[in-house]
Amino acid sequence: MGNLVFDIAHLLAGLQVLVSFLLLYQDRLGALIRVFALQAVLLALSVAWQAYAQDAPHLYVTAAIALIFKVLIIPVALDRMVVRLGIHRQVETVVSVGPTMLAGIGLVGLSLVVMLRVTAGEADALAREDLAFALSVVLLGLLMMITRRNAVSQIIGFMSLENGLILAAAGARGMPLVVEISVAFSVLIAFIVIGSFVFRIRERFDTVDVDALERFRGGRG
Amino acid sequence: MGLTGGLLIQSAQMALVLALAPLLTGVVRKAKARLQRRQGASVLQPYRDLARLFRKEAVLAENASPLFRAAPYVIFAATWVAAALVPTFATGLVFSWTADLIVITALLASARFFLALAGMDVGTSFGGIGSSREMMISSLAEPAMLMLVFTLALVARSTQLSTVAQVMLTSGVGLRVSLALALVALVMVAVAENGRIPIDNPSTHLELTMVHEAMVLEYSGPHLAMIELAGQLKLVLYLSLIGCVFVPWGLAPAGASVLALAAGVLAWAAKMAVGALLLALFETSIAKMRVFRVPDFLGAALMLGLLGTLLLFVSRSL
Amino acid sequence: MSLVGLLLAIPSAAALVLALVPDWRLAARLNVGASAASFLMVLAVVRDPPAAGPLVLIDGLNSIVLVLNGFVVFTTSLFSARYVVHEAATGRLPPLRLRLYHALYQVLAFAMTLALVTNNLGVMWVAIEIATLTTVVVVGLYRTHEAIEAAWKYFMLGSVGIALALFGTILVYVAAQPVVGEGQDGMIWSVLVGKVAAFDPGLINLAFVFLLLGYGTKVGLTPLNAWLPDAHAEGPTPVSAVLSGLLLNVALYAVLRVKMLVAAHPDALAPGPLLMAAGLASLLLAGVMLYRRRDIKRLFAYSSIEHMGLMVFAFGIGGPIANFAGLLHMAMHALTKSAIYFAVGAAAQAKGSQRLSDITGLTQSHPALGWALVAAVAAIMGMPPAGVFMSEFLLVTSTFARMPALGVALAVSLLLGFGALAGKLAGIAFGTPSPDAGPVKVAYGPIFAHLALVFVAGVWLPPAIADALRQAAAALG
Amino acid sequence: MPASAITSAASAPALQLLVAGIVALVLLAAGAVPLARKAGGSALVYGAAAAICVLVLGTALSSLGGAPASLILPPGLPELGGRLRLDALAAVGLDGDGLGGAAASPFALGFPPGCAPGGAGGGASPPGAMPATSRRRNGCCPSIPPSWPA
Amino acid sequence: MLPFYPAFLAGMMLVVLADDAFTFLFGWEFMSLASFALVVSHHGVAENVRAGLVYLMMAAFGTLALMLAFGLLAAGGEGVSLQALSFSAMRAHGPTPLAAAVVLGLALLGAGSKAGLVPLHVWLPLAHPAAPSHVSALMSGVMTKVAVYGFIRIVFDLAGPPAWWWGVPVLLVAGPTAVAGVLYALMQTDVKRVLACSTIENIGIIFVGLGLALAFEANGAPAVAALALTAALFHVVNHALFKSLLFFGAGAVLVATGEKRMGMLGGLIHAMPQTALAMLVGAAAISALPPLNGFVSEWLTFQAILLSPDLPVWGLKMLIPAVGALLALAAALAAACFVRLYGIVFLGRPRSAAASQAREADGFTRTAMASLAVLCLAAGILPGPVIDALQGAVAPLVGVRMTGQGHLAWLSIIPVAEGRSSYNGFLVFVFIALSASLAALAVHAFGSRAVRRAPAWDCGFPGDDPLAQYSAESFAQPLRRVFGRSLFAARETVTMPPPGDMAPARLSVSERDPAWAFLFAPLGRAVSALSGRANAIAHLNIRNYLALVFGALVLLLVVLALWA
Repeated sequence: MGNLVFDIAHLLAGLQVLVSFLLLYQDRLGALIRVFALQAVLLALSVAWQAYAQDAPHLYVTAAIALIFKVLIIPVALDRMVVRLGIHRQVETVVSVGPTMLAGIGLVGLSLVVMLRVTAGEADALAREDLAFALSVVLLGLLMMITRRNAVSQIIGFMSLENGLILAAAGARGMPLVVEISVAFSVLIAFIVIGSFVFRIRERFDTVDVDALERFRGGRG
Repeated sequence: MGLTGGLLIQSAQMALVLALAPLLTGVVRKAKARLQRRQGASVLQPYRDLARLFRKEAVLAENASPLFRAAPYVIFAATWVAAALVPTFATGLVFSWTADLIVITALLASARFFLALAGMDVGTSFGGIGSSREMMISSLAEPAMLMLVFTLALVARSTQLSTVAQVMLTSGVGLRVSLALALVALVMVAVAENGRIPIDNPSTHLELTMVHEAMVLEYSGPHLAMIELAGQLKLVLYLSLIGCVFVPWGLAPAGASVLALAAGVLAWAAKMAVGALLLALFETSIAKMRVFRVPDFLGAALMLGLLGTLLLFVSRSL
Repeated sequence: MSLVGLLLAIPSAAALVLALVPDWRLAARLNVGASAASFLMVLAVVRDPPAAGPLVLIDGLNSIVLVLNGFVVFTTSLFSARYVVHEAATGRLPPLRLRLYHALYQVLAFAMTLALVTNNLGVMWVAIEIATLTTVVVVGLYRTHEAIEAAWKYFMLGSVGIALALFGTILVYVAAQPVVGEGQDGMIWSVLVGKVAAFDPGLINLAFVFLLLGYGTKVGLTPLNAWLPDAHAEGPTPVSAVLSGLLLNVALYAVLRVKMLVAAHPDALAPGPLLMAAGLASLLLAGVMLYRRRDIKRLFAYSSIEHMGLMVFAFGIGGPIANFAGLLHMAMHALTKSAIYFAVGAAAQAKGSQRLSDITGLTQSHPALGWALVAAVAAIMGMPPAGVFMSEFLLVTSTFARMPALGVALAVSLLLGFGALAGKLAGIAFGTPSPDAGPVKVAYGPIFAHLALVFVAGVWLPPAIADALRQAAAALG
Repeated sequence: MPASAITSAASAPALQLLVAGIVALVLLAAGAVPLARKAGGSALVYGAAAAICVLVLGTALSSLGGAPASLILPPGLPELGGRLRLDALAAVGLDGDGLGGAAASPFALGFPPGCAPGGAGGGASPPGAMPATSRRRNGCCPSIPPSWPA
Repeated sequence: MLPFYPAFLAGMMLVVLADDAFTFLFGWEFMSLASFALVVSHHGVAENVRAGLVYLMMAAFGTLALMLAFGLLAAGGEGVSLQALSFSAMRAHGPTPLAAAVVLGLALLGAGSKAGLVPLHVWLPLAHPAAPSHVSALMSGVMTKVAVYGFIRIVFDLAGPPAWWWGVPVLLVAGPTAVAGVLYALMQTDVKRVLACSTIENIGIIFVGLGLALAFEANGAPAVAALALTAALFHVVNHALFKSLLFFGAGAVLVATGEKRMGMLGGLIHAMPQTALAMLVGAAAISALPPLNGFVSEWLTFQAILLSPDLPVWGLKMLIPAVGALLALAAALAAACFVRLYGIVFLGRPRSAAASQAREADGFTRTAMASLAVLCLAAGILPGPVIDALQGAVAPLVGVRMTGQGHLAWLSIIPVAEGRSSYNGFLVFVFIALSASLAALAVHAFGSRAVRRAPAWDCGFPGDDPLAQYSAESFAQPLRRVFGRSLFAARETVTMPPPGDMAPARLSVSERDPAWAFLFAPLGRAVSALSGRANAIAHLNIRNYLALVFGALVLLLVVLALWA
């Protein structure tokens, strides 16, 4: 029975890393939002599975939050924002997709080397596996943020980074405050979306291109 | 002999130096005239000039300040004290330990300091020319002189002039390269300090070329006499300095008998005469240098002095 | 209800009340009252600290920062009361936003106090998270596009930093879990520091890297401090003072907690060199960047980066004297930098602009304000009567003795910073005065209170404070 | 380390006098701030400074030969305290200070305040033409009649 | 800027009395801060503010150098502890030879930047003239002495026994400082800048004395080291006296005429006789003329130089005579410099309206100047007691005292041995006075006493324009041609008006300070270039900053993966 638990958790975490790569691959905003929703579903499943494996009821709450918030509310809000603000659909990248994917692979390799060599000690295999994949998702999320020009794609990059964190938190057996942390992060993301919506980032600048934000630095120094 | 004897010899030296100074200048002028196939004024002419100047009234410029009137006396006093400290016919004078060779150089420097200031006091451009050039010449001549002092001090292991003369006289220093360099440097500095031909023409009236004369242009009457006498004293000082250091024979040792003193005076007089003739010969055989050639000339003197010192440092024998 | 509970209750209650009070004049006074009450409560807590519980830990280190925090929040609220009058008059802050401002001021105070007091790493993370959010909103309060752009940049960088810090916290828990068992204990700092020797060194190193980068972003270490100049310059000046003076210290306190944790582990990566590298890099970069600044508040923001770099460098070197110098510098910098911002706020309002070219000849146009600013900037530059001179003296002497190359690098960067500030100060204080934008009431009370403390500490450090600093320095290891 | 203990080999009265002198000067500096604006203020300050410097010069000269005395004062580094020591070298230094102050202070009395030095010095050579135009100078120096006799 | 004057004095006194590193540097930096405030007291003139800033930067550099030096001295024992910062602790465990050598270098930098040794002297000609005269006098006369005291305290007292080569760097810096200082003074046309640059020369002379003392003490000739150190300290006292006197004179001239530029002065001896007399004594003293004090300290330094053949080390054997030559050159040039200053300012005819309307200085100024002039003469005539007074300070530093001078006959001084050399200031003064009065008496008795005033002869030229007199630049022209061409790149440019234009031709002299041109200007350019490039970071966008964070994270992870 033990290794089944381990296998499923391992599978779900691996899938999440794969979806992160998918996120890097997308070049249209609509598809990007839907792939993110997919990653959120996988996150909810793995957290629920961890809850079942560690029979820690509070993790179910985290899974529920992830499911409702990140699969339904945020994607819909982003979709409407894209429509309302008339942001053009094309995802502008700084570096073309090929090199980004290679960089992604390098990052995953790095996190595996760092994590597995590090925890060669007595920590149990499950925690080690989860951490390695969580670190990969975090690094890939960060990579996405720095290689995309649209503010929306940056938000999604940040949210996938946050998914990695929740995966890691869930993986740590018996870690307190997981729920509070996921709630804090949800509030944070809500702030981002509402903020960019309310401040009408779109209205102040013709595109939501993060570089456009810079043009108004003007003479200040 | 005791203190009174010492005092007697010291005052005798001061009187002797003062008395013979105009005579020396007269001899030099006479020798130059004869070399230039001229009759030339008599040897005693400088005395008559001084007497004439003493009796004439002093004409002062309207702009002349009290410094202008006091300067001649200070210049004469400083030069006279310096000349009195250089052993002429006897070493080991009673006041010889009050000052050494560096102090004598500095006394001459203070004389020059006040002469330059007096030159600038009246506020004419010629006074400015004289002072400016005098200061340029002195800024090289004085270090050369001090280098000389270093060389002599290293040979005689003392800067006291009477001790240096004593060492030269007694310990048989013998011929040394550094001393030869020092002699040449001393001659060059003496020529520069006294304003003789290659550096400055004492008898010139061409304003643009003169240095010493430009500073004393405004002086007249007794003030001019004082300054002329100071110039002559300086010539005696340098010649007796060369004499007592490089040609020390005939110097009466401290506390010698009257006979030895007389011999000393004779030897000194002979040395002065020879020096005067050599100076006259040197002056007639060379033309005056352009003003901005003087730094190279004096630079050479400084290098010779420094070389002499360094050679001495290298080995005792050189 | 323990004292500490009360200490946390005051700001949170005040925040709620201030959110509801429509009249901003009353709100300003309430704000001052609440800050005064919390300061007195801090003094009470620090006098007889409660035992270290699962949630609360009061020891030598955080009592210093707590007292500093309480005092400067109180004096800043005094300055804010005076500052807000001008802002309301000129209409730059309409009443609604003033209400939000006062409420968020107290929330920020609450978050900082919570971060300092808590024993639980998770709670500390949450507290700093709340502080980040409130700062984002307050920085963007003026609604100018520079303010929004500064807020957005701060938000993005802050969030990434917080995320990294969270990952570090999780790693600490995972490392502690086999030794300490599941549940709450994995996050209690005092428990962890006792048992850290048994943890897996690799995990601890990784946790330290993430926590250093996470909280380092909040401390403003190079290459993570791009947000700091804009955030400090665009927000209202009282907030800039709190940010520069206190929030940076709180983040540094968190980094110190983590450093103590890692230093306790024998064969883990020594934290010293990492801190020294980051500190020196911040020192050098800020020292060089000061020369080209054209905005007065950005100038002093970069000066904050420089001084935070100096403190991190001091703690990186370790040893009783360097730690003592670091802690002393933390106190002196908080007091001096906030006094500078009080004076700069008034000067910017007097001249109607924050550009250095518009603020000249202050000692002639506003003598008292001008000379107060000169005294404050002289103090931050390390001039003798001020305490900063003592801490820099101790640091430079102890550094050069042990690591000559670093000592020289430290001296050169201090000289660079000194030169830049001297040049800019001469421009501000001397020369022909620039036209005034209108009368301004300057809050001299807080400025002179801070400067008096700094100048007294520079000459004679009271033994009680000196002993407290020495014990905390010893604890830092 | 007892902060205010005056422990020393022989804290001679001279050293204590000198410390009193320094403290007096610092208080004078603080007191001078309000005095600066009043008319007689600068004269008072310079006079007091001259008096203190003469006192310092006297004690320094007297302690040139004396045995070194040392003193530990509370202000200064926390553990170390401010240590002062008056040995012969310090006495020579203090002579310089005392003498300079004792000479400069009375001189400053004669020097009217606010006499800003003339235009920039440095390599500017005097103008070729005669400076016939009058140059208005600030308060302290005599104003020059417009047409100066050629 | 009244309150900063007593603070400045207090700071200087605190430095001299300090017995631990913190109090020393506290006083040192406090002294710099107070003098900076005094220098920018007339901050209306932009140039003063710039001078103040340059000064503050050099002061900060000096303080940091000294901080590093004290760090090394305190680290001698078991690592730095607060107790190790007291001087007594530093003396107890002397630093290792290498540390001591570094301490010497740092002390040279720290004290040199405050005293004005050559490469670090650039602030001195800017700051001193900018300050009011009484402050310039204090800065030149006293503050540089505090810097010399600091150097002596650190190198002689705290850094333990010197190595044989310690004298070399000090002499290598001091010799050129003396010559460069006086050459730079010769090219200035502002009275107070001339005095400030001559301070640099005198500091060079003092440090030559200190360098000799180090060389002799290290090579086993403590008696000569005592002589050299006494010469240096004697010159410290002398320079405090005559430099303050000269600055007071410059201040009196500034008050009387409102003019600092020598080209606008002249003929002040008629309007200000007492000031002129005091300045004459000051000028003579600083030019090292026999009866006055300047000559005595120079004479002692030369006596020390003459004893250098006893040194076993070849390098010093060659170096010391060369430094002696530089010292002699500096002394001669100093005489030229002060003849020029005194002649242009006080003698001749007034060159501007201001100079013609000058009035004598007030009572306080004259008493201050007269007292200093009398002290200069007294120190020159009675050097013996002064030397004995200094032995108290010299003995603990070099271990041995100079032979007592007090009991010698007729107040003469004998530095080393009876036969070697001796100097009697009193008798020289008496002789000069005696012979001068004798000559005056002779003239009055035998010569004519008649005196007639007439227009100046001037070879028959009519009364010409006061500006035709020698000016500051023209007086220094020969010396500039000889010495200033290469080092100071001194150039004279004549701008002739176009033909037919009645405008006057203009001669302008330009020179540059080599230290500024080759050391500080490039440094300034480098810093601004560096800040320009670094400034680019301020204008990046959010994505780049995130990339920086990401880069830092990846870098650390790689470090962990490879190495931890």
